[in-house]
Amino acid sequence: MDSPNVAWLLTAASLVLLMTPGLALFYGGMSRSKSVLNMMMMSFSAIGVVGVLWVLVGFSISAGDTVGGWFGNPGADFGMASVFQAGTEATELDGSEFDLILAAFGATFAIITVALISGAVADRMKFSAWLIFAGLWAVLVYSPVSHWVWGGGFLSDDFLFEGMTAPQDIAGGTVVHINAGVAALVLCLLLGVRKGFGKEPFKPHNLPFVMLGSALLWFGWFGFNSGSWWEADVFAAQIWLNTLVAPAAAILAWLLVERIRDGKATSLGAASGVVAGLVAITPAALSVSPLGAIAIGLLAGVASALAVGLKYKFGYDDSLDVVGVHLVAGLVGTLAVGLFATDLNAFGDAGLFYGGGMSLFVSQVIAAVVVMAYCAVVTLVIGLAIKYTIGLRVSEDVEVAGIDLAEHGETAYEEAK
Amino acid sequence: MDSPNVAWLLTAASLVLLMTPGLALFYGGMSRSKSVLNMMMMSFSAIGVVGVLWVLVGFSISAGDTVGGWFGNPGADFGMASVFQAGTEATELDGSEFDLILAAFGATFAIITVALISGAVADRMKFSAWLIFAGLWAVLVYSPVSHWVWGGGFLSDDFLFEGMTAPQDIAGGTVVHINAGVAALVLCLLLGVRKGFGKEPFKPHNLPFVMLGSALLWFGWFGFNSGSWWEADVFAAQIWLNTLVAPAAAILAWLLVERIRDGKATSLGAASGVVAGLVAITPAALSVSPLGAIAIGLLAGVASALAVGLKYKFGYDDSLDVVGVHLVAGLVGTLAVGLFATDLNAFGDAGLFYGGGMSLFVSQVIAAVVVMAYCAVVTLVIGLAIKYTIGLRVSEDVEVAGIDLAEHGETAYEEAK
Amino acid sequence: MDSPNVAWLLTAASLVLLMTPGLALFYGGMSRSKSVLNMMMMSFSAIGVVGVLWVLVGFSISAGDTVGGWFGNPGADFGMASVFQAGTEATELDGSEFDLILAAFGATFAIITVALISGAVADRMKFSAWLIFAGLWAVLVYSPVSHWVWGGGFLSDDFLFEGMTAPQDIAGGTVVHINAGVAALVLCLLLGVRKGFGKEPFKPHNLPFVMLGSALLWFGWFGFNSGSWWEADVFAAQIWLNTLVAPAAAILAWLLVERIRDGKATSLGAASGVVAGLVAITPAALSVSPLGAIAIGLLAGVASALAVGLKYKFGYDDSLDVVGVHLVAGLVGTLAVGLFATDLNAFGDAGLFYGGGMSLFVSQVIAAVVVMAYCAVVTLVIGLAIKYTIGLRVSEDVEVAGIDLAEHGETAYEEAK
Amino acid sequence: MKLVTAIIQPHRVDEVRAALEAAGVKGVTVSEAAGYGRQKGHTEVYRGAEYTVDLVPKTRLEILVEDADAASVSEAIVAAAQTGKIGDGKVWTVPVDDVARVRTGEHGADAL
Amino acid sequence: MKLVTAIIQPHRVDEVRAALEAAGVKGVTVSEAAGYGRQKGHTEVYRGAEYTVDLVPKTRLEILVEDADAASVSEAIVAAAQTGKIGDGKVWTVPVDDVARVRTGEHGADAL
Amino acid sequence: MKLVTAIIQPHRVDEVRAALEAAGVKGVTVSEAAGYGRQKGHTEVYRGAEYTVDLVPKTRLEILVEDADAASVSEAIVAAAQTGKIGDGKVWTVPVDDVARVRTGEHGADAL
Ligand SMILES: Nc1ncnc2c1ncn2[C@@H]1O[C@H](COP(=O)(O)OP(=O)(O)O)[C@@H](O)[C@H]1O
Ligand SMILES: Nc1ncnc2c1ncn2[C@@H]1O[C@H](COP(=O)(O)OP(=O)(O)O)[C@@H](O)[C@H]1O
Ligand SMILES: Nc1ncnc2c1ncn2[C@@H]1O[C@H](COP(=O)(O)OP(=O)(O)O)[C@@H](O)[C@H]1O
Repeated sequence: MDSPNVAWLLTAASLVLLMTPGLALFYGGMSRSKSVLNMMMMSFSAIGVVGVLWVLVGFSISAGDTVGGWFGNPGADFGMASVFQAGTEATELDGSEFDLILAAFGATFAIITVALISGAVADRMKFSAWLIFAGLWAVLVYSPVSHWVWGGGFLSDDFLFEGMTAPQDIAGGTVVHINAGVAALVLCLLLGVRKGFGKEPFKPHNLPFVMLGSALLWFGWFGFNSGSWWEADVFAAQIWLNTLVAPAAAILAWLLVERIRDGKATSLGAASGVVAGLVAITPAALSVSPLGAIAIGLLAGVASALAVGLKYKFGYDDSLDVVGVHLVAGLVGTLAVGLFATDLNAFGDAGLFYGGGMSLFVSQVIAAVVVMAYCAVVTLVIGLAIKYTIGLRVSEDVEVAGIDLAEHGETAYEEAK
Repeated sequence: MDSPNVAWLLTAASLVLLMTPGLALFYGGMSRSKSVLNMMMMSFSAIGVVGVLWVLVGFSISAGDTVGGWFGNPGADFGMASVFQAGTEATELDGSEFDLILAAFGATFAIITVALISGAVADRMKFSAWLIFAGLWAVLVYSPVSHWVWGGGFLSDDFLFEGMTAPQDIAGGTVVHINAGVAALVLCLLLGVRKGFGKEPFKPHNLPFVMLGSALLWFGWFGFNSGSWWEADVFAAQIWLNTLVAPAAAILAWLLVERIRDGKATSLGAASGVVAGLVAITPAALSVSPLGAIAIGLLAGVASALAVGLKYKFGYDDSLDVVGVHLVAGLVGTLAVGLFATDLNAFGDAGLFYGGGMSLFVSQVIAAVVVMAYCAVVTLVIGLAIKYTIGLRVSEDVEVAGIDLAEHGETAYEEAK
Repeated sequence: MDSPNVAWLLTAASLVLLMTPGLALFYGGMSRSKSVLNMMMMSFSAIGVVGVLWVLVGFSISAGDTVGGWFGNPGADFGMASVFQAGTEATELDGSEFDLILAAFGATFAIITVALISGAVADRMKFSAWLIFAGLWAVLVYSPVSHWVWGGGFLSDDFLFEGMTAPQDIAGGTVVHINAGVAALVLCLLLGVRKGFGKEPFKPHNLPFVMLGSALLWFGWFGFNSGSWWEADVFAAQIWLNTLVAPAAAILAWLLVERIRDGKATSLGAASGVVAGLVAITPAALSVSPLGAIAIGLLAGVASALAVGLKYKFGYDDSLDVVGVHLVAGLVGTLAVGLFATDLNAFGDAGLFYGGGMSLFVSQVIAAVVVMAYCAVVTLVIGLAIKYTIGLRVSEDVEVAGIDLAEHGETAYEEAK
Repeated sequence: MKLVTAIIQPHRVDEVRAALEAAGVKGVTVSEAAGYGRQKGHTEVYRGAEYTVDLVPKTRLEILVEDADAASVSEAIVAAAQTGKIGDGKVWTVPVDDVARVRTGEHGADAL
Repeated sequence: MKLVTAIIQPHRVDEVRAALEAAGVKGVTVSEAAGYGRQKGHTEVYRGAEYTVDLVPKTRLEILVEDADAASVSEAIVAAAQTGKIGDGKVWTVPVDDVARVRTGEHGADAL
Repeated sequence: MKLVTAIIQPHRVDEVRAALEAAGVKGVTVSEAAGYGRQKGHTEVYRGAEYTVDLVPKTRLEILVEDADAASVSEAIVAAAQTGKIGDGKVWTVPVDDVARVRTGEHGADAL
């Protein structure tokens, strides 16, 4: 890999790592003050657990020699030994370097995807259960699915899409957002609703944290999306611009929905709009024009603003709206590629509105459905296994008194003395 | 544009976008707890409104074919269609790429400039009035003025400065800071003072936020200033170094003024010193040596530390000191270029202290005055138009109870329950 | 220096500057609410004092022509005049550029090292005494020691290690962390313990700040470590990856120690684990493989988690655990290089576990001991000089009422009104 | 008139409010408090050292009532706040000489 | 001696303090409270669902006075805190057996 | 029964608590307050303009005691909270008609 690209990817990887603490703040601010630490700890511990596991086996499962398209051989590069050796032995710039920075870059994606799920289980999941879940899910769900989409596996044109239009997903609409959103839904269904759900509002205890968190996510997301192109060129610039304007449009859309429906445009809405716009543009940023990005941002803002209320209707306690934002906007973005992909698109195929017909749209739907199905089943199995062994949920007393004190022996804030 | 420069500009643009949420935190921390969300929402909504408008027409007004030096043709590149097409069709690295990343970079400047103004109108401006103001000002003031200075328009040597020493303004002393500072002054005069102004201190509700906000601004400002050179070379390094030491010196200067005048050096002073130093070095960073940067930082720190008290004397409620910091330090920096510009300067002309005579200084004054005059007039027109249609200001009841609740239906912090 | 490397170093330097405000937040959150501003001001003022001094003489002492290996001639490049001139006069990319961006990069290291010390003196050091200490220590301790290790001075193979295995310290295990840790120990011994030490817990007043601070440190540390290689290539990628996984492992180690010893894994532990892992990998990141980095992270996490309790045993009030984290993990990392350095290592020599024998380990020990001895003596002299002139410590009344109000005339948080 | 003051568990506030409304009480003043008593606090570990936090958060309710209602209001609070666990709190009654409504300047029972 | 307690609108504190000073009162203890009453709270919308927040922030003032001053102090507070809007608050007076000044151990009127 | 209320300096709470325990008091309710009085506040400078902050943070303790213990508890608090500096605070005693323990519904001295 060329030095300029390495320069950009070192930056991009740093940016993506920052997203997980940014998410911790975004989710933590939305929690109640008695459970903010636990919420943040789910993200921080994901960095610990998934970071180490990625080096040990995750990278190999994701990028190693494919085993029938299903997953990379976990033994192929245990401990990243060969990618490390190949890289450091090279005396000049060649392909081997490519691997080491990209292997590192990949770790940050695995981490944030796992952390995203935690928003659905606020206030009530045992910390030990979370740690186990995080590790198993990273290895059994994230790593193989990333292999399918980015590792030349099942969802590439060597396998399922052979002879079909290949789906377009530059930065992980399926692998990251739909995947995390489905896992969140399954896990919160297994956990059950919090005491007071639907009666008390469980309002965010610190909205400036939520806003700052959303800003750190956005900042990091430039690395996430533009870094996924692996080169610092005009296409990275295109992705960057789309990653700016889609969330900008989604803020406006979300605030407009609130203004019309509730009479007031909220700061929580603005912060949520940022994330919804970012999620939706994630698969689409290389496929669409800036105007297409605005359209996708508007769609995602409206869709997610309406979707976050569904949990009250259907009675699943998706506490911080992982389903409403990541699954819904992830689907909006993934499907919108099938409509808005331009014919100037680096991937090749155009979408319906740019004369490409329905075939790209169909491929996008198939990719989304496959990931949803696999994720739902495996997450359910992992969740049930934990539920019936060590248990998923803290006691009601702990929930009422606050999970921070019971699980971490701390309170987030200390009064002046 | 070369790949290394793209690598740097992708980073720089990301850094500049982070400045606006950084500003939201800086301003938000300085607000009272009952109006912090509204303050932050003015920045977040500026990203939404200005981000989308930049793609639609702002970029074209700023960088499109000039209409008599006054502004770029807004129809020339509506929706950034041609810059996008030119970029993505290029099969090899050529000039077209240059445009797409720089067009994106430009959006972040438009956004932060608008957001800067909001500090003057804390606690009392209708959110709907702000949204309209932000959009109109971005299109009618920011975009044309940026065309004059950076788009080869009125303030370039093709027009007003033909045959004269061209003014030097690497990153926007005039376009960004003087511009925003004047707009802030006009707008707060139109709005009138807050209930209690001059009697109550309206103290910052969260000084750690203010400090963190100033730090995020500084961090982003490296992208703002160094990115404005468009190349990752020794001049970018020079700019970077000056962007480090000018604020460092300004912190010391501000604290010293406070120590002498008030007996105590405050954290609010340190954070304000950071921003004053950054503002002052913005036009000067490519023109001066590190020692020149220290001198400018010291001057700006002293000038702004003294200037923030003027509002009490003259009775304008520049709530969070946009005039005292951005206008005053912006003028200090813009004029100081005429004195401290070295003869090693990439722009060419030296200032008074380096044997260049008065001509550069005169040009700096002219550029500043032209921008101030245009901005004052157009901002006044926009402000009056809003005042006499939907109104600029919330009711006194809302101001007393807190604008967050009335305009956004939220309170920033929720007590433990 | 090549443009891609400049692109990366502009980014890296920005990242490192962000570390100091990140540290301010990390330390500030751990303070009590009545002293958070003073704690943050020690970091912010370090940027001011050390930033300016670095330009004036620090850079020259660190990188100027050596005076017998002891320090660079402070007059050699006063005000960075020659590095600035050489850089900006160059018409093409050559060695001179190299200097300007690296000189700037170096400033950020000097700043953060000084700021690190402040964690040991929370709640009780006069602000004026701190300012003087910061300046003297930067010039008399940091600058010469950095000359020894990175400027071809005393600890290079031109002097002490002539004919021996050169010690390996890519990013400052000795210069930064052991150095700051020893200074912290000396200074907190001179200051004495706080009223209530050992009886009251002095709990962190805002743990989300601590976590966010640790995250900003981590983010910045990628620039710190990977930037120290000066090139954007596979070795920078190796450093990056190790800077990810060592702290990831250290989080797990610290939480495990807490879980076993105290029954609960805390968020303060996770944030501290991040820092311990980062400190330990700082000297080692270019020497070890990802598996080696995991091992070092685990060792550092365990060692520091145990070490932070020692202050209660030995009665030194290392308020925010600078000794327990920076000195201890700095030693762990520095010595671990002697064990885990691989034979694929860009420095050349392998450690004990990779067939290199004991010689590298011995050199690592010597380098650590020399730095510790010099730092202890000179810090003691500076500290005593201040103690017996203007005094180091505020009065007990001030300590009880809160140092923020007495020294800065401010309180961090303002209640709603 | 009487002033009934109750120190209760924070999570029983809604139940007590409902009971007071049922009892015809029209206004209540609420504030935060903390208490020591038979109820033990919790231990926290900080940097490996253990500390006991023995102040437990409580909520204080103050209700002005006519003399005749004091006993029944007090009973209503006890009934609604009771969980049977140590730390449920106290309710006490104090004689009041006079009450005024700020808005109107009315005194006595009219001011309630 | 008497203890006069006032629950008032937070934004009237400065006016009341001035009135108390004018009335010769030398000390006041202030704390935060919240109240239910005739005054309605506000509704907030969260994620599309509406919730009523019916606790309204208030400030509590406590003033120890000699028996003879109780009525006039109470009137002074009412006069200064009044805005005429619902929610202006209450002022009540309670008998006090004894007061001590901590600094000196003085009792009774000397302790005020 | 009596209610002893003390307004003291926040940093004397631990000493007072110890004294109360020594005096056999089993429970205390604590809350935050702030006071004006002889003690002057401090001045803060904001943006070059000076403002006086004259509310000083205090801690309020409330202790229900049997009639016979009121005087001694009050004295114990005065002794433990005293630093001799202006601003040490006040302790006052109010008659109480009745006390109930929420957990059990007990009344009177049994409820303490
Ligand atoms: N003597 C007292 N005076 C004032 N408040 C008391 C007294 N005793 C208890 N309290 C308050 O009542 C609360 C509950 O008391 P506690 O003794 O823990 O339980 P219980 O009332 O169930 O026996 C305490 O936290 C404290 O706030
Ligand atoms: N019976 C009561 N006991 C204690 N406090 C009361 C009572 N009634 C009202 N309050 C307090 O007085 C405040 C104002 O009362 P409210 O009924 O809203 O208005 P108004 O007094 O103007 O009729 C309430 O918020 C509450 O704090
Ligand atoms: N008349 C009063 N009524 C209620 N509280 C009072 C009164 N006078 C003083 N206080 C409280 O006691 C505190 C100490 O009073 P102050 O006059 O400052 O000192 P001292 O009691 O030592 O003379 C005040 O801050 C206030 O909270």
